[in-house]
Amino acid sequence: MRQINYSKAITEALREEMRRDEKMIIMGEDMGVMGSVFGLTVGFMKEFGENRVIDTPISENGFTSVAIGAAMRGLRPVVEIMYVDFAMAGYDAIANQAAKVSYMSGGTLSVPMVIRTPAGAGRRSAGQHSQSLEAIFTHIPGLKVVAPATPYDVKGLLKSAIRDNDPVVFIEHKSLYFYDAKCDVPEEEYLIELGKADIKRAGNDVTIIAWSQEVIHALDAAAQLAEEGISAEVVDIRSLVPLDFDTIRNSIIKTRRAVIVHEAVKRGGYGGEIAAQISDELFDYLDAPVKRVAGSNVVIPFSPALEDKIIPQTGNIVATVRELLHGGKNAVFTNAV
Amino acid sequence: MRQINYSKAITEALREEMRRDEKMIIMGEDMGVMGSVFGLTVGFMKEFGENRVIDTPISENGFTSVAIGAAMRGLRPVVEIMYVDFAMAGYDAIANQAAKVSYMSGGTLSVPMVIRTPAGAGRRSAGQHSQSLEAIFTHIPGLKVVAPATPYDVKGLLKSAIRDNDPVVFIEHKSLYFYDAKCDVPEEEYLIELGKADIKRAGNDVTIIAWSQEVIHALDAAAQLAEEGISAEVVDIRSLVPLDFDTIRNSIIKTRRAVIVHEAVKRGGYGGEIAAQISDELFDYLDAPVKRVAGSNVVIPFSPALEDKIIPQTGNIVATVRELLHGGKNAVFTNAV
Amino acid sequence: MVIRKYDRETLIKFYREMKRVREFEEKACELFAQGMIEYNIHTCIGQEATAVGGCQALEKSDLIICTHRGHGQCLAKGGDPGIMMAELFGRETGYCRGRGGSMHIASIDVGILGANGIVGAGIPIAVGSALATNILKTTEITLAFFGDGASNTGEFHEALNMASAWNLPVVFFCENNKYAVSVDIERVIKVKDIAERAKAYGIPGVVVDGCDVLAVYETTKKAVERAREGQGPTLIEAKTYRYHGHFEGEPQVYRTEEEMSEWKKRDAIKRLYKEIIEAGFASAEDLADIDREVKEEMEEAALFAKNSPWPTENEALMYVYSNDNERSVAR
Amino acid sequence: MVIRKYDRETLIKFYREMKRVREFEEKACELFAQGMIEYNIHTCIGQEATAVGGCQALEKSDLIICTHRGHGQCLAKGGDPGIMMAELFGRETGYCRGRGGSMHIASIDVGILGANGIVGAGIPIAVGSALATNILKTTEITLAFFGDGASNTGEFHEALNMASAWNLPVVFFCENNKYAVSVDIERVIKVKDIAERAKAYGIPGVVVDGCDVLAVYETTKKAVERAREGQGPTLIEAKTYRYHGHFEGEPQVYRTEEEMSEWKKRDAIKRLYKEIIEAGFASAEDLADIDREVKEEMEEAALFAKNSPWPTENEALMYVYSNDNERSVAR
Ligand SMILES: Cc1ncc(C[n+]2csc(CCOP(=O)(O)OP(=O)(O)O)c2C)c(N)n1
Ligand SMILES: Cc1ncc(C[n+]2csc(CCOP(=O)(O)OP(=O)(O)O)c2C)c(N)n1
Ligand SMILES: [Mg+2]
Ligand SMILES: [Mg+2]
Repeated sequence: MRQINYSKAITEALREEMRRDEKMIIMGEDMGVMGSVFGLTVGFMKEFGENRVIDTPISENGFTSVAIGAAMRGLRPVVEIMYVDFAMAGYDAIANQAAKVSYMSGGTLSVPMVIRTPAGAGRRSAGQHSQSLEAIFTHIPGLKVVAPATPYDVKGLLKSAIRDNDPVVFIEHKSLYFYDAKCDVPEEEYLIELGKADIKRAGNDVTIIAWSQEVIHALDAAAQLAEEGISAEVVDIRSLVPLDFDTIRNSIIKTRRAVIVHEAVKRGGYGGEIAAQISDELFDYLDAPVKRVAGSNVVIPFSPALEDKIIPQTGNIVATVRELLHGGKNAVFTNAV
Repeated sequence: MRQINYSKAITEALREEMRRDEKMIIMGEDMGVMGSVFGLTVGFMKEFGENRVIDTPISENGFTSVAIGAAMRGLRPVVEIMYVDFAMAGYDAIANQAAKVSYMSGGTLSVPMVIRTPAGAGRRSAGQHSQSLEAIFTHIPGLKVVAPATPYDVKGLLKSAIRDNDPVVFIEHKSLYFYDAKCDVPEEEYLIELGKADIKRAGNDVTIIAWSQEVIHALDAAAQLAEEGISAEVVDIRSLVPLDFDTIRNSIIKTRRAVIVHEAVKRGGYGGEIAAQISDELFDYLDAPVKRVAGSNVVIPFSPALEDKIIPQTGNIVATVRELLHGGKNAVFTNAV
Repeated sequence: MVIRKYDRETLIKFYREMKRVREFEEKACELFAQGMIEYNIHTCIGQEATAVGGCQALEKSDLIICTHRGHGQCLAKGGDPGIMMAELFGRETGYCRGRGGSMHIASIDVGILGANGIVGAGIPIAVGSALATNILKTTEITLAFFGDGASNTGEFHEALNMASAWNLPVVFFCENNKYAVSVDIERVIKVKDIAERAKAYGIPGVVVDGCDVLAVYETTKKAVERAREGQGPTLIEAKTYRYHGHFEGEPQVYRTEEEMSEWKKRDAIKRLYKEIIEAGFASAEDLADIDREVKEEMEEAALFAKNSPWPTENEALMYVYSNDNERSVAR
Repeated sequence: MVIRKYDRETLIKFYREMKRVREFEEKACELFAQGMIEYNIHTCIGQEATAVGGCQALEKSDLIICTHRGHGQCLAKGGDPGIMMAELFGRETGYCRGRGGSMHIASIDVGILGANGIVGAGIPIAVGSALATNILKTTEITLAFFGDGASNTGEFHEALNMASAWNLPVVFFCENNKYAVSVDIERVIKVKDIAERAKAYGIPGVVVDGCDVLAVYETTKKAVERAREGQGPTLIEAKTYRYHGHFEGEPQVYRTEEEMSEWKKRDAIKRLYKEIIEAGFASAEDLADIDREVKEEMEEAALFAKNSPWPTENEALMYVYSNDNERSVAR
């Protein structure tokens, strides 16, 4: 089958939906003339016109709110927040406005919009351009939150997100834009339903739950562990809200052990939520504590000497699984730093 | 001993610190002429002058940032965000600026400031004036987060927060402003160290972990449970970051069961973090799953017919503990709605 | 500036509309005092001319964004007082099924894109609606109401800038009632008029006497026409005054009795009353009839609200999401 | 407007300072191309006159807030190029111990309250510093650098409003280099000059030729003096141009070669060079000497950075908190 990479898949999803639905518009900084700072919408302004591909001023809260107003009126805006870090500057629009319109209006209004935003560290972008902030969205009722890891998933999920009638925060990992690995992506149209996890690798000894770029690390870790005779199942949840707990449950009932991996800061990260649900609902099935491998509780450092140390790498996952299986109660668990 | 209520305790803490340290200033909407919309700083402008008690325009991000700049220069600003919901409009200042200055400057700058902000539901204030948003702060490294429940605690902790050299998000529950119950508060100066939990009631059968107003509900629940012969220990963590896990650990090693109670939305709430830590580190001590009693995953409804149903009440805690102790594996756990 | 060449019908309509706003608010205050309405309400008593003058300049298909002080705006746009009152009560029959309450009335049918509890937040939403008008090539104008205090928010700036840069069909209507809660606008801005801020965006900025409903109407009409003709946004500043506290029961330590009575002398309803009488368009009795009718209307609205059912507990988790609500709320 | 009555020493100083900025940036680009500097750098080549003219108008004790394009601003304020370069490398010897990098240089000793990766966010922080000056009754002025793009953020509005309302000793210095990444400022604002926005706050707004260091200096000096005398803030807009892409390697599809070469003809360094020669203040050889000295200084800076130690892994968790760091990071 044809293979494409993550960025290409996003571009295809956007282009196909723009062609399919003339109510869809794209808004954000540098989306038009430049085709986005990551090159995702090159040529879009020419194809769809300045009316539908809009270069906004630097006004995150403002233009996100503009998109809300447009969505209320029947358009289907796809907004880009250039780095998820800047969503903090547009957080009122996302969390107090978009998220709440449906409920506060008693279901009489809806806000069909997507907020696409790259997240993640690893590119020496320092504290204000590297965060993984899914947890500030998953906590807000009214938002759906998606964070795909592969070209296939990102395309199918983005298309579904665009067609969804709720505000969807669609988190892309910016390192994946530059990740060469391609994967099979059909040329024919397909959609992936929001709220369905995907078992990216089957296994029996432990369930590794991950999303976004950490899925790649988790798969690498699973491959390494296989060499040691440990069979790890990798569950890519893909959609954080709604969360497909059934897939998680079934996997853990089989493996009886879980490790959750995310790049975001550990304290208050979404891994805590999943761990809490597992520990609560699957208490009797667990043979070992639910572990989290996550970013350290620090601001992301610029220094190349430090950055990789505080975000979870394949080695951290391998070590944690290994100790979980062999170390017993007194094992020392490695974490990022 | 002399007894005062929650609001009075806050006012006293602010006044004592203003008198003690002339570098302290108070900023926020309606803090001066009006003495705050909740009446907490009545008379302050007269006593301390317009220079130190500043009525700001409606510019949450702006005036919080102004406080940051002032703090870098050696002042000690105490900012009020009138409702924590409005912190979403000032979130960049809090989470991208105040939180990150120390780390990003390699420790050469610091931001000694307090962001006081009332949170919480129960007053028919609807979706944008009722949230409990501690989780959007606890996830951000660089912020300390405190949420006291009693007059004694709020006074001692606020004074410590003001003297701390880091940005502290100080969450008050607005219903407690109107809560008549007074408690012993010495007239002599005292401080409560940040990061120390407090066992508000000792018990043996289950540990109820709570903060802010839910501590009151937890205590009521513990009293009811005592009548049924269930001895609940109530741990008021008071400070969410740093978190006093030692007190939690010791309690659970004794009781072998934990229920975490918070008013904030359950999904992604700070209870998940605590539950995850307990389930991970105290796995071998637990006789039952760690339960969370928390707000439903909805926008806070205005309707008096609905609001109380979606935030945890005493009855929800009682029912959960009861089932945890008696229900066994197949118990049906009640939650808010 | 006001041309004051109105026929009887128009003046009577304006009078009735302003009366309706006042009466709705008076009724709400009464019900609030009785505990029928919980939480706070922010009434616009004293500001009737801005809501009515502004909305009368709009077509039915035009849209507005309201503020926390938005009852008058909703009513003037065509909101049903019974359904509004039911919302204030938190009943299932309210515009938002009781989920929103006083600060969040929305009805796309009436052209109300929602009120907002976050000061300033509605302004860019209105701009988005105006953008949709342009993209959809339809003709509706969007008018954003906001207060003097809201003009200090970043959203005001971002919104006016985009609207002007994109030349959108939107009217920015600032109800300057001199205070944001307790804060006198003069203490927190340096310019004399908020309308001067229009200069930062290269759009017209107009000050109008917000106690003169005809002046408000004419000014808004002009702005609406400009917008409709593709000439872009206008910033209107209507100088007005609220008679009650910021919310019911608010102590009002920040203003004097003299100031209040000065403003009350300029009461928009009294003023129009006088003009109607002087023009011989109606007698005192005629107007008293209207007053009585309006009073009855609001009585009925209150009755409708009182007799309306509460939302049921098992529906508390509905409407959070438009698609797949149950699953999205559950996990 | 420029009086151009400067002595030899001043002109030579300005020349040297601008050269230092350019040479620092050229060196950084070279090191970036070699992979010694990771991530992106935003250079200010072409904008030397704004950094230098602006900072020369300040006292050593005055403070500045920098932008993501802030190397020149830091250097002109007195930053040490070696310590700066070490920061760009991420070394322990950098101003922020390598934790901040290119976009976040801060040094309270040099009077740099920090650069910012969030466009616009520094502007109200500068206002806070100015507030502190007033409250502490000291005399430092704070100058906030920001770009044309930043003037569209809500923070710009909130900051300028508070500064004007409170009459604070702050200078708002907009480096209008025509673009925010790819977005031509003319496409996203309607007014001709950003300086016009000053009218919304009742403060002076001044446009200055950002390619004329003396004009920038004089304009800033006046604003600084006003601020120092308690007359409040000024908004300065300096029209300038960056020669490189938004970040190194950025493709620049949004502008033409012609536009770029037009602007390069107005190069501030060349212009001052010519003036110095024409005034007979120095010979071409004298200036070549300066160029060589500056080049050497930057070579040394690079060498210092290269030879500096990396932060050690076990210190990655330090400095998140000023008090009680270990415990606050752990739980
Ligand atoms: C972002 C935000 N900050 C603060 C508040 C609290 N608040 C509610 S109304 C109000 C005053 C608004 O003043 P103005 O815009 O003049 O409207 P008015 O009440 O006078 O009609 C304030 C500060 C809020 N709701 N939202
Ligand atoms: C809030 C925010 N939005 C977007 C960005 C991405 N970004 C970085 S620099 C820049 C352009 C800034 O333009 P301007 O203020 O004119 O400064 P210049 O780069 O031209 O010096 C943008 C959009 C950001 N850093 N912060
Ligand atoms: Mg007002
Ligand atoms: Mg620029």
